[in-house]
Parts: sequence; C-alpha cells; structure tokens
Amino acid sequence: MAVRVQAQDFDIGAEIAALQEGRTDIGAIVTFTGTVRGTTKAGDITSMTLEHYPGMTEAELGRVEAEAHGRWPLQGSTIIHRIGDLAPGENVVLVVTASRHRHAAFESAEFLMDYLKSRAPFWKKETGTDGTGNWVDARESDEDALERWAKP
Amino acid sequence: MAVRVQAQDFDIGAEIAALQEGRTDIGAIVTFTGTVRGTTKAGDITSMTLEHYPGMTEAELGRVEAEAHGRWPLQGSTIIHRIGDLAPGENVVLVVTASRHRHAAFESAEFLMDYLKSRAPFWKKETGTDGTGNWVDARESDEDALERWAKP
Amino acid sequence: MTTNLIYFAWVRERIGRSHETRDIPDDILTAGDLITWLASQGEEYANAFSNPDAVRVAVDQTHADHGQAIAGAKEIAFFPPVTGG
Amino acid sequence: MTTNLIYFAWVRERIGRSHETRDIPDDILTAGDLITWLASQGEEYANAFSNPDAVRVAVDQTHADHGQAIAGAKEIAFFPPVTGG
Repeated sequence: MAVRVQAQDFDIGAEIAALQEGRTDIGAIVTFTGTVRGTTKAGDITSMTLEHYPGMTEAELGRVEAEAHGRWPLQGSTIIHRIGDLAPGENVVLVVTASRHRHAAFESAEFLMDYLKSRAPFWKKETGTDGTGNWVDARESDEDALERWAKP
Repeated sequence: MAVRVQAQDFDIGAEIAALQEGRTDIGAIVTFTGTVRGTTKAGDITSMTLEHYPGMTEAELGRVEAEAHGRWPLQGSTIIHRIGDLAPGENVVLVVTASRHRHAAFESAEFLMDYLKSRAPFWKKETGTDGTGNWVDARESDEDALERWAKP
Repeated sequence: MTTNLIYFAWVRERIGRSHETRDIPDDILTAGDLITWLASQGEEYANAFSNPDAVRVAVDQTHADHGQAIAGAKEIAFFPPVTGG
Repeated sequence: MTTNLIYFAWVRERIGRSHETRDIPDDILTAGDLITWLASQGEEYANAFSNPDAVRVAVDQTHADHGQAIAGAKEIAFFPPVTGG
C-alpha cells in the first residue's frame, strides 16, 4: 500500500514493476490514469491547477486504500495524485491494484477512483484560453458512483 | 484500435503513450495486465506455455475490440497477447482502453478481458515442478462473466 | 475556544486568506453554527458563506456534517465539494 | 468434400498431429456429425473425441455450434474451451 501526493509526473510502468518485484503470486494488475483534457464543459483550457489539503489528503487516501484492502484480496496498491499546474494531456492521478484474479483488481481500482473523486480533498481550477480562472464544479454523477459500493 | 499476438514482452508505459500521442481529448486510461502466477490449482509451476490459433486469434480479438468501440465512446484501445513459453511473474496479456471519462474506460477494459477469456483461441499448458505438463481447464466463472454484458 | 481555521479553493479566494486563528464564542456548538457565525464577520466572509450548503467542512482533517459538534477541535477546514481525480 | 482439419491443445496431442486434409463423406452435414465420424477414424481420434461436449469447433476461423452446417467449409478446427488471458 502506498499513497503519494506530488508535483512531478509518475511512471506507470515503474509503479507496476514496484508492485510485482520479487513475487509470482500476482495474476492481475489494473491501472487507472486520469489525464487533463484540453476541452472541458467550460471550453478550451490552457492549464489545470490542483490544490489540496496537505495532511488530510494523505490521511483520506490512506483510509480509502485500507478500505479497499478490507473488501478485496489485494496483493498491492498504489495511489498517486499530482498537484500544482498541469497542461492538457498531462497525467493527474494514478491508481494501481494487484490481485490474484482480475475481478478483484478491476473492482478495487474502480472503488478507489470513485472514493477518491468524492472524498479526497483536491480542487481543480481551470484556466481558459482567455486567461480566466474557473473552479471546476463537483459532478453529481461522482457522488452517485459511490452508491454501488454501499454495503447492504 | 490495435491487436497484436507476439512472443516478446510488452511495455505498458509505451503502449499508453502511443494512445495518448498528439491528443488532449483523453481523460481516462485503464490498463489490465495478466501475469503468470507461480502457484496454480495444480500446484507450483515452472512455466506456462501459450498456444493459439493463428489467424482466428487476430480476427476474434478484432471483432471483440470493434464490439467494445460500438458500446462505449472510446478514443483508443490496444490488445496484446503473448504466446510461447512464459515464466512465473511474466506478462501474458495487456488491454488498454482510453476514453473521456473513467466509467467507459473501466467497463470496456473489463468487457474486453471477459470476452478475450471466453472467445479468443488461446490455450494454456502449465509445466509443474516435476516436469509434467497440464492443460489448464476453462473456468466456468469466465463464461458466467459474459452474462452481464448480454444486451437486454 | 481558540481554533485554527483553514480555507480552500473558492472559499479561500473569497475570504482572501488561506488560514487564520480565531477565538470562537462558546455558544457556537456545531460546524453549521460556525459557518453562520463566520458569515457575520465581514463582507468577504458573507460572500464565502452565502450558500452554506455549498460549503463542506472537515474537523481535524476528517469530513464532518454541518451538525457535527466542534468542541475541542484544533483545526477546522472549509471548502467546496472536492473535484480531484 | 475435401477440408482442412486443424487441432489444438490436448485435441492435437491426443490425435498426434496439428492438421490434416480429409475427404469428408457427403452424409456428414454438421460439425457434430464430423466429430462423430472422426471418432471412428482410429484409436487416437476415439480418444480425442471421447467426450464430444468437451470439444469446441471453429468453421473457417469462426466459433460454431456442433449443430452448424459445414457445407463449403475450407477449414474446420477442433479444440478445448479456450483458456487465454
């Protein structure tokens, strides 16, 4: 289990290799990479700025990751979220999950992303081509996405 | 869209970069990597041999990929499956999907893997630590996994 | 009660500062009470908290409802719904 | 009808060859008929096709049911359920 909040980019291949190193009990690895789109609801943007709540971010991501390990038999997981100014096309977030079988790896990666989107204290501000800044609104669909993970 | 059947390993980071190159309209990239486990139902193994049906394999993977593009708004996808002798820990299969939003990327990657597992003509033979070869049995759960993709 | 208050995103921009230490009156019991009280502390606060439902709260770095008691809190943060990922 | 037959995995191992060209009698209409007929072509074929339900068929590189007609097929393949991925 690992959680990192950083300005610099990440290397997806290296993160997968780190989870696999020295072990042969993993059968399935899923990665999710979120990237900055150049065109959003607000129009074309020149950059995306990620603000976060130092301390709480790491704590919240750690809680979400521990919850995933309680729900699925995972052999490893990594969550990396970038902060600062990012250009269109750049990576924003990486989630990696490793398990014996594919369904656990897929489901836990989706779970981590759904929770991260609604719980981790990050805020995105877009800068439009005219230079104006615009805080991105939370999407109701992200809150809805959590419902399927509610325990019966 | 790309389908490759090859003996050599693949580079996940390079495959992602190839899908992203020169575009800023992608927001979500999911990868699934299947790897050889050193211990299976049959016990410890020293290698896994992948046999396939040349021609039909590529055709079947191409059909499955086209079906995924018909169901989800994908901006790119890649399917790579290795053949030949593989050691525990080595990569077997890679699926990459790219879309604007995460649910399409996750769902299409799962769909591709579920269909690949039940439709693509590959067969695995394990070699045990005692040297005996053993063809891997198909899992009923793989056939079951297709049911959720049945159109109403 | 002396408490550190922290603001993020447009809450921070509207108030014009990222954090401050405040002496909070004893009759402010919940996070919601604190929002109402802060809204009375000047034009920039009134602006930031004009729609209390749009503001999320974390008490000591844990998500909290507006009804949550704040007694003993060392750090209370106010921010819009999160939009990372 | 002269048709190329292809075998994979344990079907191939039991028969002892990966492919062959066969002249198939005219009264063999479906993939299932062909399996029954092949099972009569010697001990190795009887062994490979002892449980027809365990054998999958592809006609001209497309998955086929045992009931599918094989008239005009150029290439018919027999193999166990697939196990890739």
